[in-house]
Amino acid sequence: GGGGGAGSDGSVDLTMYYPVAVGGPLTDVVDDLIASCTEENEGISVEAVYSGTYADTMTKAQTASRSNQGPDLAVLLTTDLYTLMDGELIVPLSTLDDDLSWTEDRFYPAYLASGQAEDELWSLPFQRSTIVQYHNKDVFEEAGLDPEAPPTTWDELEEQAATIQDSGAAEYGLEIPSTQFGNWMFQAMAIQSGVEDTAGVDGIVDYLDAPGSVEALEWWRSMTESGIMPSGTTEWASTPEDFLQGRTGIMWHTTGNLTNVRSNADFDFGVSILPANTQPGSPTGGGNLYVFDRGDEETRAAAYTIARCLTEPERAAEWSMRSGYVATGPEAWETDTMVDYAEEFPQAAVARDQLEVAVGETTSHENGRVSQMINDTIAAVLTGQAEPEPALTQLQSDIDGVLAPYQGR
Amino acid sequence: MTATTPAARRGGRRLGDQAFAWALLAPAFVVLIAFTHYPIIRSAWSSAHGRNGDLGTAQYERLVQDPVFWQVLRNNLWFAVGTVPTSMALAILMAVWVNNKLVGKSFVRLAYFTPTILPMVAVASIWLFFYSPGIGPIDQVLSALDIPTRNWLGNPDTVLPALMVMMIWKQAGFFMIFYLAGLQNLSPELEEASKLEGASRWYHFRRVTFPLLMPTTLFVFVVALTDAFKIIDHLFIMTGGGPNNASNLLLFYIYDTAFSFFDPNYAGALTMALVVILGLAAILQFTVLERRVHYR
Amino acid sequence: MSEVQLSGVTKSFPDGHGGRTDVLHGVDILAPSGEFVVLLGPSGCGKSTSLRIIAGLESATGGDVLIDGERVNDVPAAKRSIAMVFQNYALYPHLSVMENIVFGLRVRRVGRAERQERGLEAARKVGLEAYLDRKPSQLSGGQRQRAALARALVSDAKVVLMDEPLSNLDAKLRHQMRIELRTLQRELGLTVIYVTHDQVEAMTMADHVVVMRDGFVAQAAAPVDLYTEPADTDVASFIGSPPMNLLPARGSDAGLTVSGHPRPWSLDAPVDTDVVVGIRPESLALDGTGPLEVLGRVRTAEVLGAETLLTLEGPGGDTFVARLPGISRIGTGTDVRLTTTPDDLRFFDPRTGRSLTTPASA
Amino acid sequence: MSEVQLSGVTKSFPDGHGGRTDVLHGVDILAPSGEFVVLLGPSGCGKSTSLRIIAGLESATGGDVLIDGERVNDVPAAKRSIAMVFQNYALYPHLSVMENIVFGLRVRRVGRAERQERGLEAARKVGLEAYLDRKPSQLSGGQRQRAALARALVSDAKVVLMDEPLSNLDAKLRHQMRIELRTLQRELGLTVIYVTHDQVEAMTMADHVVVMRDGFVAQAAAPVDLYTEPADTDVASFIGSPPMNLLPARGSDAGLTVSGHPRPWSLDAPVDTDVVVGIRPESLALDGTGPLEVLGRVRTAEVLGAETLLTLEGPGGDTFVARLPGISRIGTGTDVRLTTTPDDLRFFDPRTGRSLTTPASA
Amino acid sequence: MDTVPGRGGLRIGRGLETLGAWLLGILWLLPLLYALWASVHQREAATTFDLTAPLTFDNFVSVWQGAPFGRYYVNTILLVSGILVGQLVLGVLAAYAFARFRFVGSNIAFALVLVQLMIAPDILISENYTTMASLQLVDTIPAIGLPYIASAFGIFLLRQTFKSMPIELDEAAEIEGAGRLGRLWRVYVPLAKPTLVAYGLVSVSTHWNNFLWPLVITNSVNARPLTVGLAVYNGTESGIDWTLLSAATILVVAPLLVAFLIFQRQFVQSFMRAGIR
Ligand SMILES: Nc1ncnc2c1ncn2[C@@H]1O[C@H](COP(=O)(O)OP(=O)(O)OP(=O)(O)O)[C@@H](O)[C@H]1O
Ligand SMILES: Nc1ncnc2c1ncn2[C@@H]1O[C@H](COP(=O)(O)OP(=O)(O)OP(=O)(O)O)[C@@H](O)[C@H]1O
Ligand SMILES: O=P(O)(O)OC[C@@H](O)CO
Ligand SMILES: [Mg+2]
Ligand SMILES: [Mg+2]
Repeated sequence: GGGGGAGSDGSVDLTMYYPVAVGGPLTDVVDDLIASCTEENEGISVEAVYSGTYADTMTKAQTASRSNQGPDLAVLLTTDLYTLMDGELIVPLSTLDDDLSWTEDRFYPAYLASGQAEDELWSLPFQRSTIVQYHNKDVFEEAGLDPEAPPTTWDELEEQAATIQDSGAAEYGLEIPSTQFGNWMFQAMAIQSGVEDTAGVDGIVDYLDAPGSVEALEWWRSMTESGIMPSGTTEWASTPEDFLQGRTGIMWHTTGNLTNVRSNADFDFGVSILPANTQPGSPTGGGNLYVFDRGDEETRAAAYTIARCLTEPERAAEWSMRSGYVATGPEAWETDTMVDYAEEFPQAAVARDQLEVAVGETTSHENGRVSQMINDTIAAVLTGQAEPEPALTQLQSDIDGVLAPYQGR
Repeated sequence: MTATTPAARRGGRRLGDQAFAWALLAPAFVVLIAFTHYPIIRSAWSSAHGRNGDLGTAQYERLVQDPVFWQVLRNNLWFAVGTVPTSMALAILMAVWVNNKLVGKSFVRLAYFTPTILPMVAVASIWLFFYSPGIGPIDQVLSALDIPTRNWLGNPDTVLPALMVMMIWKQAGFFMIFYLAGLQNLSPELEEASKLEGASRWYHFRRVTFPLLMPTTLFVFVVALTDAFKIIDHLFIMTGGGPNNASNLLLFYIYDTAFSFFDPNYAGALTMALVVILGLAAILQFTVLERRVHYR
Repeated sequence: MSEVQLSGVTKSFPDGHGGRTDVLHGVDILAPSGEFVVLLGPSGCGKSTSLRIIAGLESATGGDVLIDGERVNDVPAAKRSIAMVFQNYALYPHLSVMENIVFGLRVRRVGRAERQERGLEAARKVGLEAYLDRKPSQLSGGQRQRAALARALVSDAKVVLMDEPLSNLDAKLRHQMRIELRTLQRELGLTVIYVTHDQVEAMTMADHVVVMRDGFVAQAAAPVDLYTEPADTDVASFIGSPPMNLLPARGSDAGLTVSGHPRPWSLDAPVDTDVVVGIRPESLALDGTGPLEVLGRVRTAEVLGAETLLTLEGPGGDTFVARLPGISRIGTGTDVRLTTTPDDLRFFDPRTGRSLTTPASA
Repeated sequence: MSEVQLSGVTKSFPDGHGGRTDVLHGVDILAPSGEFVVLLGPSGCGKSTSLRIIAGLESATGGDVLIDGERVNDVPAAKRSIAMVFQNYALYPHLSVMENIVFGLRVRRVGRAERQERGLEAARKVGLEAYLDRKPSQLSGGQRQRAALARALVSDAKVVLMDEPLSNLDAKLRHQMRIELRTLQRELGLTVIYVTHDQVEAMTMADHVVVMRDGFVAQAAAPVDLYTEPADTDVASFIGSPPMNLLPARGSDAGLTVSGHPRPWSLDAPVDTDVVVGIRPESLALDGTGPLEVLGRVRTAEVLGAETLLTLEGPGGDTFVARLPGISRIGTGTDVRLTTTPDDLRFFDPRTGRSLTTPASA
Repeated sequence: MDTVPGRGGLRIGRGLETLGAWLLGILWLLPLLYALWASVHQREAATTFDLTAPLTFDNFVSVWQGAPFGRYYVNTILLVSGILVGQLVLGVLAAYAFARFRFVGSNIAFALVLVQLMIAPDILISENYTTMASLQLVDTIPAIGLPYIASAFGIFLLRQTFKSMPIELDEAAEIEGAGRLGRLWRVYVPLAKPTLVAYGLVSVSTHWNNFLWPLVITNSVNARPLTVGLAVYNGTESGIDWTLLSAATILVVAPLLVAFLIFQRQFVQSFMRAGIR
């Protein structure tokens, strides 16, 4: 295992780790994509290793790398960029390719941006998402709402959610998950409230105590208190099921869930961009392909080749359709199959359209700890243990403490 | 008390027994050292290093000031208090039940044991569903009975008890197996003698069965206590330690620190804290309990 | 009142191969209230099983168990208020001797002071007062047996079952215990059913002796009657130590010819009929005053102290035993002439083994 | 050759309170090769402990254990090649009777066929051939004991230790087993050390009897000598069933005045000296031909069949027992006159209890 | 079959107990029952408990096709049997030392064993990965099993069991000439059968279901166990499909359920003390 290295015959064996973040057997799809790439690139073979969730994959990659058995290539969260850099696990792509201009054509700038740091590009967008708003058209109809006019502002959202609930069409008007990726949801609300620089600057997060952030959290809490959302925290993993069961009329979730919802909803559903407070917006999300700092130059080159191959428009389109993730660039959307798909299933294009107003996902040093801290604060507020303003102020200062060693690096 | 070993019996004079005992232990110790002791020493070593690689007590100073550490410690103590006695009591009850003549004994035995068989990764998801507000069976039953439902795992007040229930479910049948095996060591004549004395089954249990099961109880107690600090698989799926650390446990925190926060030094310090806590508990258990255990 | 009765009790155990082994084939035992009944019989004949059925530890496969005339087959052991000394003691290994003894008193919530007192008294009766704090594993075999005995003595039960309670005690202690038990039984009016292999115990303690064999009752009688009038050759050869000699004989006009003896005994015997003659070893005397002559060659002479046992071979090749008082130093190979009297003879049917003199019993 | 010897062996057990209990206080036992030695003594006197020390299951606290003259204190039990019948059987509950019996043969890798054959033979000797497939839990008490016995018989060991191996067997079977064991022992030249409470066993089987008391050896002698010449009053009152009567007496010019008897015995007794007179119960005769007179009032009469035991109260208030042949129907309260002869009397020092006639032994 | 007296006499009490035992049993079985239910229903019916909902086996089909379960079964069986054999051998030997011999350092040695009871190997994956890497064992079945084959749990359990065994049986065997290992093999091990079976079932269940370490230390289908296949259906980031998860769970645990049913009778053996009084 752990391949990596040029064989005597000039062939290169690579190991690639990937998570499956959406339910079901996506491993086959990955295997197919890999197979077609190795076919195209003779002399390279790839062992594609399914490695659990994003978190499992990160653990595995770290652990294995420490023993020099790590992957040559891995799909990992974009938010782990600084963590991987700080651990000196990855290489900037400029060391492998003098001319990276092709990436600007192939990928949407919002996605590309989350691979960039310290004036370098470190990863290629692969399974990318934004948060979108799903709504149950049957429920809308039952509640006397226009199923084709989902909310576009916070006020509308609250109003419609309340209508849904009062009419009894669904138990809850809205669900926004607050565990696991609650920080991601929170970032969306902050963006919508006009907070700047939520993506973090040079791996430093400092937007949390901004007035817009406080407003966002207050708004979120008010919805759990008014009962249009479940009280307390809402589980990331069971939110889609609630939506599919018709328990909630609207949910915010990753577009990565689109295929799941599509194949399991027994009602008509719509997908729309997230509503605006002062402005619309969503963070991007999902994982990129990273080339690891191991093996010889040839190996890294081969890893880069495969990474590049996997992001080619045809494959990106294929992956998008099979998984529900957003195809990562305009070229992919222009492929025939994708065009057909978007026509037949227009919901798929929403996330892409939202990219216009999308911001990179918060990416910080010590990403694991920082996002955990944010999640804890959200949970504390939503469960009534703390007030938004002091909690966020405290949070920001705690995070400042954690990130102090990285300041001004 | 009466646990004189043959070696003790002969005054331990046989030098051969010493070497022999160590030879028996050797294979196990090779593995233990390689995969437990040595790694622990390594993590102790790394706990003695600060962020920048300096040797020192920085990590332990951090630990003392870390409110999350104290919270997970508190959680864990409550978790142990809430799960250990209950699952042990249930285990004995189950063992006594399925050891008796009981209609459908094998079926009931299987039922009690299923939690042990079911993989934690799957079972946690099923319990997640059981607890999920509204659609979960627990809430369905409660609302059918007009009892207010709640967001079991989303509420800091209920999340830990909810996980304790699941833990008890998971552990009781597991311990039952060992009690069942322990019951086989008891002579049925003792129960007969008690019957003739007119002792109720409860009395016999209290005065005879339970004291004679003490070796098993000591074992189960030690295991249950360490498990209360050790089993965290369900947290990954059910709560992630949330909301706001309300269900976070020490080992999960260690895991997070090591593998989500990639902070091995601090994880090492936390690990040492765990070793010390459980070590103290074990010493206490052995000094207090082992003396009272009647082995033969 | 506490009369115990087994009536037509049968018992079978699963034999482990799906079948069943019959162990009792219809056992009738009557232990009248306040009497001392001894169960006697070869190893494996069903004595312990019978006791266990009376105690309620084992269920009868068939038949009735009656206590004071009431059928108690379905009454649990705990409700029968019967005390028992188990053949293998069944002491609680984790309890001290004292705690073992007073276990039942604690069950019945007898106060601590009374418990101590009664426990101590019972321990004193069996000579264990110096061992009260010991655990069973720290006792000798006989001490364990005595602890088990004390546990039964201390109880209030009116029916006490004892399964070889003295088998591991020395003769002296056993003698004391016999007297102790008998006295206690009389004083308290206990009904005791007592299994023993010691015939001295059986003879000296019993009001009634029940002899079992292969899962049924061979004879039930008062001890002396049992000794003097065994119901059949099996009982005859089981009772007495050494037991009755059984010699083949044939009646003729001349009298009874016993085991190839040259001179027939002049007795009124039915002509041309085979008969088995029973002679107790102590009925054979070396001094020669009895009218009937028995000849033999000494095979072994065992000096027991108070008496000597001669094993002899008769003219017909049959072996028989004579029990002579005192220490007799007759050498092996010596031919001796013994005599006996007609009154000491018992006659049995050689086919059925049944006694020709006593009315069939049990 | 397989001589076993304990020499000055002491043993103490931890008493559970941090102290130690002394159980053996310097025991000397010699079992010459090929001889049958019986250990006799009251319950708890240290017989089993001595056996266990010989076997190597218990270590001697002090003293030497010698086998064929070699000190084996530090040789593990498994290497001593000794067979043992445990007082509590110690059968393997998970093995069948057959497997239990041949356990040692398997350990010593004896082939299957031979194992079967020898196992079967041993089982036959103890009458268990019908129970070979049973587990111990399915056996009666006596059957378990026989299984334990068979396990020892089947071994090749030249030294066999038996701890009350026949205590749970009926008289008849016990008699057979006695003969069987003795024959086997002679045939194979085994050294047997045998613990028993049955004096008949002791007297009939032993080449030597070792009487123990309270952790030391009180007397070691051939059986008859032990019976006729007990070394002290303790042994005298332990041997014999019932044991020797011990009556206080005082010499004067007129002779010996025994226990308040009006008429002193005309014996050559030292004047003004107290002495204890020992009279075996069977030395008292009711027919009145002996020269010395013993008077008593009957307290109890126990009819044993072959004999009757009278418990009497003498004029001085002392109780003594007379053993009369046959069934004697003397009523309680009757005054009787018994006689004995000077040869049957034994004399002991009232202070030390030592015999005044035999040289002090062991 | 005879009923032992008293079992009939206390009919009501017994009846209540039986009822209690069954109720508890059903309660305990609920998660499995739910998994059975969900595995044979469509996704909508899985959470509503409509008894008329149509049954389907599609879940099993799609699960089976979703991962190379055949290979995973083979791997898992190799893994758990290897671990079990290792644990039993090492555990029995070590427990014998602790239970029956007094030796210098026994208390310290025992404490060192107990340390493993406290520190889950999961916490040490990083270090253990390094060790496996240096042993060139990454991505092999032995690598999954090795850290577990010296089980403090097993050693402790067997120590307790051996310690409670009647010493007389050990002595009898010693007299018969059985050496120290001979006695272990012929007396202790057979008498510990109920415990060994119990331990076996627990060990097999545990390692059959272990997830994290196997996931980390293996990369290829050739070495991975069933739970890794199962985990694909547990993708918590997009919500759980309980029907597929349940079907996968049933596939994974079915052999364990069968094994339990086969072996559960072994807990009850003839009475340990029958041969002693
Ligand atoms: N483990 C022990 N701890 C303390 N005392 C013991 C222990 N084992 C035996 N003893 C004591 O040692 C004495 C001798 O015991 P032993 O078993 O040798 O007696 P014994 O002569 O065989 O008696 P019995 O005829 O009753 O079997 C007894 O008083 C007994 O209580
Ligand atoms: N559980 C059992 N299964 C099968 N047979 C049994 C069982 N218990 C006893 N037996 C058999 O029943 C018969 C009677 O046993 P029991 O214990 O009543 O004999 P006993 O008369 O007490 O003999 P002993 O004098 O040897 O103790 C024996 O042959 C025995 O083998
Ligand atoms: O579930 P995904 O793949 O859309 O990813 C979400 C993450 O980016 C949240 O941090
Ligand atoms: Mg019996
Ligand atoms: Mg003894």
